[in-house]
Amino acid sequence: MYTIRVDSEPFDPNHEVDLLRGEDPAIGAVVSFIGLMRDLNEGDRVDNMFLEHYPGMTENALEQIVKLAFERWQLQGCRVVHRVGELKPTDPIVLVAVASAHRKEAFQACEFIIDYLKTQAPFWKKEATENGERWVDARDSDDEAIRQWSQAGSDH
Amino acid sequence: MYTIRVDSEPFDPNHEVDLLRGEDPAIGAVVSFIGLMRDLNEGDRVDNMFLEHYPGMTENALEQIVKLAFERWQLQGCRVVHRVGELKPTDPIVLVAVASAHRKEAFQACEFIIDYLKTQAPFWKKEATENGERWVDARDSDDEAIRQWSQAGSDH
Amino acid sequence: MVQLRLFARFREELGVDSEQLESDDLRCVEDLLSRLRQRGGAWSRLLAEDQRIMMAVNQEMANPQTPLQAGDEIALFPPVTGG
Amino acid sequence: MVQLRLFARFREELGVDSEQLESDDLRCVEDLLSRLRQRGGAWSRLLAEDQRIMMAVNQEMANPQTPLQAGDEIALFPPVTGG
Repeated sequence: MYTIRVDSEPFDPNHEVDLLRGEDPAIGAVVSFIGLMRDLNEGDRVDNMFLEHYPGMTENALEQIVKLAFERWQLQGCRVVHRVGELKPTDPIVLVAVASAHRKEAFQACEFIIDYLKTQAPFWKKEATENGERWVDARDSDDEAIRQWSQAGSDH
Repeated sequence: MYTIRVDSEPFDPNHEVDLLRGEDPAIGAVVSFIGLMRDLNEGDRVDNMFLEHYPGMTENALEQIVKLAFERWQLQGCRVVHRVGELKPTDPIVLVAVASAHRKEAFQACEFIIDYLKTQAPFWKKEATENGERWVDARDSDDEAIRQWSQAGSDH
Repeated sequence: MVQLRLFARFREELGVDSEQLESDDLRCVEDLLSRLRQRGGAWSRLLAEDQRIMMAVNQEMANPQTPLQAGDEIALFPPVTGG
Repeated sequence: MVQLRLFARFREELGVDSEQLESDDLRCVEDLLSRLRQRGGAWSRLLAEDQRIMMAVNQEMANPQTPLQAGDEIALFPPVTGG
């Protein structure tokens, strides 16, 4: 029903979407989110990035999030892949792909999973910029995104 | 900034997403929706489907919808491809892929475009089922999806 | 003259893909709908007031009050089902 | 004994990846935080009450009231920034 992977090598989001679609003719909608490394953050050029994580806990946290989504919506499949280690601009950081019979479920579950991942999964980004290395700060907007899901019920 | 295509041949959603991503290092988020032909609808097995459209108006309608999305959200790119003609189960019917710096814009714009497409673009599905041919009925839930966008402003 | 185009279930059940119509007394799409309903049979049934009908004038979505003029292309079709 | 693990900015600024600690007087995570703050320096600064600190016990998200027992793995880290 779902696959979760933490990958220290570059991965191909298209391949993951193909695996999710498989040849299951009951799937009517696939929504996918690809998070990509940008070459600019907070106004500084970013040359590369290191993604640290908490092995063991990471996989548990992602699995809990995906299970919540399966409890809340009717889904036919889900794949989450998160990159760790050294990344360069345009590299995929994360893929969340969700399959369902209908589109609304797929959209909501996909956004729910990435919103929770952003605040609940133990990953930390360190950027190498033109002005030196720095840890990326958490965003308040990510905390707000989570609150919407707990206030609004499944129709948010 | 955007590409719209009506295609009488099968198309590859992955290829469209790759073209959208290009090598632009300013893109941080790509959200894509793939609508796929299911082999079951309203309880009947569906063997194949014919998608009729209104050539000329179709492209205009899709372009208007995509332009509305660009007015409403900060987007870096968008590709919409819709299949017409004979389809078989598991074939992609439609792809909507949106690129932005941040994920919320990309999710909202992608869902907005497919919601509007569903009620405003002149396509009609005819299914060949085990019980004969039939035109697919419009869904009330698609009309409701549209109303949400006009009520809720850009934060829906 | 205006051109009428029909799509999907309307095209099939009425057996008409397109036709040219006199436009002298057609101020708006509603006038055209009234005239077509007077043909009776499938026309009056499919285009009845309680039916869901979508319409376009010159390939833009329209409504019964949309004005018409000579040379317009008017399309009538059931609710769309793409995507 | 419990095991303390530190990640990201905490690990770098404190210069500690993990350490074993006596657990006799640790009823909950807050007790551990208090003890670590008493070390002063970067410990008291990074773990001050007004700082945003995330914590996990046995690889599940926790809070200062989460109870502890011998053998637990406690992790302290700044707000996460993946995705």
